[in-house]
Amino acid sequence: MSDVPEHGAGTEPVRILAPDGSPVGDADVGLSPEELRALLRWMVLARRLDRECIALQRQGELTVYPGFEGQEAAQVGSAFALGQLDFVWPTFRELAAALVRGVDAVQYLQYHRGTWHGGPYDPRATRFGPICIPIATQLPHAAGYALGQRLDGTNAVTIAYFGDGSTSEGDFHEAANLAGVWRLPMVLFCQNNGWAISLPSSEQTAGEIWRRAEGYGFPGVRVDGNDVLAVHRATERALERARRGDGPTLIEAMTYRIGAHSTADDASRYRDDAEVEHARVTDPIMRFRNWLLATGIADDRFVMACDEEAETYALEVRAGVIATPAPPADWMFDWVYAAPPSSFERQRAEALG
Amino acid sequence: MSDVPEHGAGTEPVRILAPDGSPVGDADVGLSPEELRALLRWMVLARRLDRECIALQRQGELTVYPGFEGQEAAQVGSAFALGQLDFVWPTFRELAAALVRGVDAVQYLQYHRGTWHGGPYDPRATRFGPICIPIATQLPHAAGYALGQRLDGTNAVTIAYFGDGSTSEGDFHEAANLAGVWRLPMVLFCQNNGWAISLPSSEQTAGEIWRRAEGYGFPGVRVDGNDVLAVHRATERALERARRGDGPTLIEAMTYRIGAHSTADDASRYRDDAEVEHARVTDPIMRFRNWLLATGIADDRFVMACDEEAETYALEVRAGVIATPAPPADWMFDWVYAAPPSSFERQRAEALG
Amino acid sequence: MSGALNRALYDALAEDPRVLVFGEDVGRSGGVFRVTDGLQAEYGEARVFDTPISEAGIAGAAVGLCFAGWRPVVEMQFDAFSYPAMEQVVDHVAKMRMRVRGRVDLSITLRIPAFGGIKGKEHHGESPETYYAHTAGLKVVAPSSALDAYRLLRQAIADPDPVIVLEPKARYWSKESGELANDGPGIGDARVLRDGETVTLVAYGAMVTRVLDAAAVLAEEAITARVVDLRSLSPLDDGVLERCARETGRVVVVHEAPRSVGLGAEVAARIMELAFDHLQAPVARVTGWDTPYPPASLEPLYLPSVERICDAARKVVAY
Amino acid sequence: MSGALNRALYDALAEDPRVLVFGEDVGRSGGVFRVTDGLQAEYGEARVFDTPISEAGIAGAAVGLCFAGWRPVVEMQFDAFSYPAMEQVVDHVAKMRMRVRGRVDLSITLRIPAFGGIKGKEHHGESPETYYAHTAGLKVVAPSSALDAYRLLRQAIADPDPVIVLEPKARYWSKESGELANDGPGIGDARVLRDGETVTLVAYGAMVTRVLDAAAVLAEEAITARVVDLRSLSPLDDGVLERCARETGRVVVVHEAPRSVGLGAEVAARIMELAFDHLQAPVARVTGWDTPYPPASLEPLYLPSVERICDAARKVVAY
Ligand SMILES: Cc1ncc(C[n+]2csc(CCOP(=O)(O)OP(=O)(O)O)c2C)c(N)n1
Ligand SMILES: Cc1ncc(C[n+]2csc(CCOP(=O)(O)OP(=O)(O)O)c2C)c(N)n1
Ligand SMILES: [Mg+2]
Ligand SMILES: [Mg+2]
Repeated sequence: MSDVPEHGAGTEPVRILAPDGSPVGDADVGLSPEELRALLRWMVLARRLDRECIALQRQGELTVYPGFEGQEAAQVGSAFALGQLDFVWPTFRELAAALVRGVDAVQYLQYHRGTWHGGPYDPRATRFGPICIPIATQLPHAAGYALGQRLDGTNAVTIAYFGDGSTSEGDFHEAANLAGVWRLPMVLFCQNNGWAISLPSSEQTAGEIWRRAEGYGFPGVRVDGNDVLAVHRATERALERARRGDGPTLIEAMTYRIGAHSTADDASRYRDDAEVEHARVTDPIMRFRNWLLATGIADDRFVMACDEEAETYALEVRAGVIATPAPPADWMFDWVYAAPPSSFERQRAEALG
Repeated sequence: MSDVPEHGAGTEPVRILAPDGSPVGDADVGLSPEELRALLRWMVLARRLDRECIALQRQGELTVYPGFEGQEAAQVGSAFALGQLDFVWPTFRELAAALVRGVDAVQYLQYHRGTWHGGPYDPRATRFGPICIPIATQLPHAAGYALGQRLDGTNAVTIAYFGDGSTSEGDFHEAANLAGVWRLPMVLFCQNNGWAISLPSSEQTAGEIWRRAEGYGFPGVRVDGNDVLAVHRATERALERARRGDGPTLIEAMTYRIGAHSTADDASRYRDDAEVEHARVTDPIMRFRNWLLATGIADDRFVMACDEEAETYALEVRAGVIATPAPPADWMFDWVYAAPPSSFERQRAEALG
Repeated sequence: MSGALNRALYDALAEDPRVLVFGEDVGRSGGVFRVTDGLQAEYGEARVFDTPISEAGIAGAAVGLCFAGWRPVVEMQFDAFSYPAMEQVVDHVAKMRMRVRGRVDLSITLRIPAFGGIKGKEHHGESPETYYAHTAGLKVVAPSSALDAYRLLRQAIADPDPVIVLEPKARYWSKESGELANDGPGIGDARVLRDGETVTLVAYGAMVTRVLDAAAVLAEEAITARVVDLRSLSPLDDGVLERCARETGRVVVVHEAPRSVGLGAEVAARIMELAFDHLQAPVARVTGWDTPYPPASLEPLYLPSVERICDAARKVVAY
Repeated sequence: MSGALNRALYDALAEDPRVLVFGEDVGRSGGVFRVTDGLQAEYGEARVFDTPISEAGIAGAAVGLCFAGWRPVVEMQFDAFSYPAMEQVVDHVAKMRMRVRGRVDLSITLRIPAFGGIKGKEHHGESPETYYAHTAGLKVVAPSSALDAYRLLRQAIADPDPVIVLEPKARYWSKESGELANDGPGIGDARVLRDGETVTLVAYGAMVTRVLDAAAVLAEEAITARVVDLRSLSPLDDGVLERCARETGRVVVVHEAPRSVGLGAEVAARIMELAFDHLQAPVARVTGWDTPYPPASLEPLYLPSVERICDAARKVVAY
């Protein structure tokens, strides 16, 4: 394991930009000015959409919605590093990553509207897997997919997202071990947002998540998940490593869940507001915007244009969501079997009259 | 983690006696001459019994039997270190550890005779849990038991045995994580015998098993599992650490499965005889006997007495096993429920006529 | 019902110092359905505690705790999230007592918010009772009212055998009054909630309310429906099933789970065994379809409706 | 039967380059029941490979492989060792196709050596069919003969939907001759193996032989028993069940699994629905008891015996 990505001493995550946006590491991550601006644009769009979704939920247009405010850099920085053919296996909180992958937000939000299950968009066309609720179960899917890609001789990489809480599940472990022993072209991307519903990560595990990798025989790295440049570079290195045939990397992106677990959750029951206020200081968007402005890569006009675009976009998505009709009743039966048994067809007739 | 047990560089396991029995480390592990001789005696007894069991199986007196030849030091060295109140959660291959704990071999072998399931002896009285077949599932039991012991304010420690193959199961991971985050008084004792049925450990995982511990926030150590002194010392340190309230330790004892996976398995299908021959060189009994004789702690007479005792013992157990009757038919119903429902009792009547 | 369950846990913790309550988010936050609200504050972190997200691990830990003489009450956060623990439940929780020949009681209570009807997301509306009721060594109950929730949970905790408590999510916020008490019908006992002579409607969990509604509709058509709340899914109450089948000669069984190999099949098969000569019509099953639980907007089509229940009853009566 | 299954895998691997075979000890060693013997040597380590001991992981990997366009054929080493994969099977294998609205076929074959009768140790004699047959989205088959094992496995692999193949361990070493062919009855089709007019005996897996033996005994008493081999446990063959129930008016269903909420309950309930007016007696169930699978020496008492089957048939006939 000669090419273990660098990482800070002890628990210090790798960082390129300090919370105030001043560079503390090599900020040249190989992105063009356009691409750097695109990172900001995606983060702004994603945050605005996230807030719109919470509003939509409050207005009864969505069912329970899990916000991701605070995690924009982790999702956008990593998803932006992916190649066209790379494939994402998300949890239920990766809407920002989905947008970067080109998943249509209105289609995605059918899931939160309760009009379809976790795969309303086309996962194969978008190369973004179905929304996955049972914790950590997407990780074995990712391992299998990565194996399948390698068997086909592609050099596409598979990335699986998961939370800090997910690392306690057996499926995380089994998938990580398969990834290691089969040297799969795979990135295990953990968003450690400090919480799993009401459990702080300190009570989730006594270890550091990035350190788990060594036990599976591949490198791990802890990165500042609110530093979009650091996240992007770590992901890109992991992708390169995988493409070279050197196997998986575990990335632990240290971020923070600013909001409650979901719109159904009241975080004040279990955590201090002070902690949240403190976390706002490390806000990923502010940090990156400051740097872009300071370096001159973006100007105020660009920043404003982003905000405006985000506004329009959010309203468009809102309209689309509200217009999403209930699915036809037949769909409950249409997609269960590719080759439906005749008894199943009789039941369909009974149900649909 | 200041008191991480020492371990060799890279993959070199901690060792006290070289394969020829010459000391390469501090051989004073705090055992009296009687105790040191007892270690040899248990190993000799266990091996002789193991061979008797294989014979009994060939003669149709036992069903499938999983031998443990080659693993005597790992089991005896660790079990011998336990205190009276410590509790063992075994797999299906820890007959040697069971003997050391005082489990009656004839009772234990009811399991392999097919006259009862994995708990024919009294697990609470012997402080030796039921034989466990579903791989790694005993580890969460051990974690729960350790928690219960701590809640009761005892300073008893819980030890769980498992194989290299077991470390790929989700249950291993979930239990290890619980042990770490709850700082449980627990020892996770892995016998890495090189194989899981036909899968060599190199294809089971790309990592080193002892290194997994760090990811759970507790120390791991790799020890020469054929060196009974090294095993004993590592176990004792782990027990002390647990008793101090400092939490779990993962011990990886490097040993070798000399025989096939079980009497139903033909190892020649998947492994070279040469490998087995090579492994015999590191035989745990020969090694320790050489050292005992060289240091004068034991003499030839003692060695002979052990062999003779083992012979008598094996024949006694054989007689006991053969005399074990089939259980009464009622037992199929007697132990299912403590408070059996009336419909269940009606079924019993139907079954027993 | 959430309050009654909370009260049951509160009282069980008070009465028996060996009772422990644990699971995901049950401690500080008080559970996603508030069932464990305030328990940690009252009984401390040693007896009421949060666990990592490790369903198999915590079900397995419960087994170990039984060996150490504790009485674990474990929450699985949602129906579908009990499946990761299936190996522990089927291979150990259910079989351990037999394995060790009764030397250890597996006094585990596994609470699972179950069934649908709350327009939940995928994996939040499952009816897992078949898996558990088929597994020998377990007992399975499903209350339909606050009073029953209280006493069944108390009885489950007191029971020396492992009991799966399927709590109908759709009833958590039901407003019900009345004293909570620990006596009355036990595990294994069904209850007749409404008398009637023409047909027996059998249900459990949230479907009980729906069946009562159906009985009210049928009453207007001069069909007097007897309503049986099973309460206990394993063991089933053969006595009540036999008596009602004999007396009414017509039975409709209702559940949310898919029909095939659902609990309704067992009820139908037993009734045939116990009361064949008295049956005037085949036992009818009104159930969820043999499909995965659908998205929220199709939920009404999936769940047995009052209309579907009434139709089935009418058909059975007209048979 | 082991040879026929081996042949089926061999032929499927030859015919479709997207077929993969994997599981614990299926590669180099050829499987604990020799079902995968020689496949790795023939098709290479890329297509036939050993996995770590990770049932959930490999069931989940199969799901991912389907997204990449492969057809995984996965072995679970024994019945009880399929339970660790239950979450993946119930939450994903069964539901994924619906979730993604048919854009991906879950063309997974899950082979499980199942049922008892080999004097195995604990956890080696389980009958898990209820768990799978109740799970919407899966198909479940259980062959009883070498020929059927060959064709059902071939059909399972070719099927675009996930199919659980429960292979009766007790029949692995059966000596049977005859051509193996891929045509004939498919998934969903039951077969009448012996004609008879007095009573229908329904079974599957290893119990089919036993039921045929029972039919031979009954024949000497002038009871002509028709024998139905279900073959497909989900979907069930309603047509054959209905016809046989109507024609013989008396039915005994036999399985090894515990009785409560066993497949026999579903068969009984359906027959009541499909042929109520023709039934001369309640459908009888001869099954394993509602206990964990017992130790080897009590196995004969647990498994339905020819005697128990005959007794049930006689009672049904005399009803
Ligand atoms: C198997 C399973 N158990 C429990 C849950 C309930 N649950 C939903 S989200 C969640 C917390 C997840 O925490 P983490 O992995 O850190 O992700 P985050 O919510 O922080 O994004 C839990 C316990 C579930 N979805 N699946
Ligand atoms: C959950 C589960 N899966 C598969 C098996 C079948 N099996 C029995 S022993 C074994 C290998 C175990 O290997 P290891 O943990 O290294 O222990 P060893 O046999 O070497 O002592 C397997 C796969 C099982 N018993 N349980
Ligand atoms: Mg989290
Ligand atoms: Mg091993």
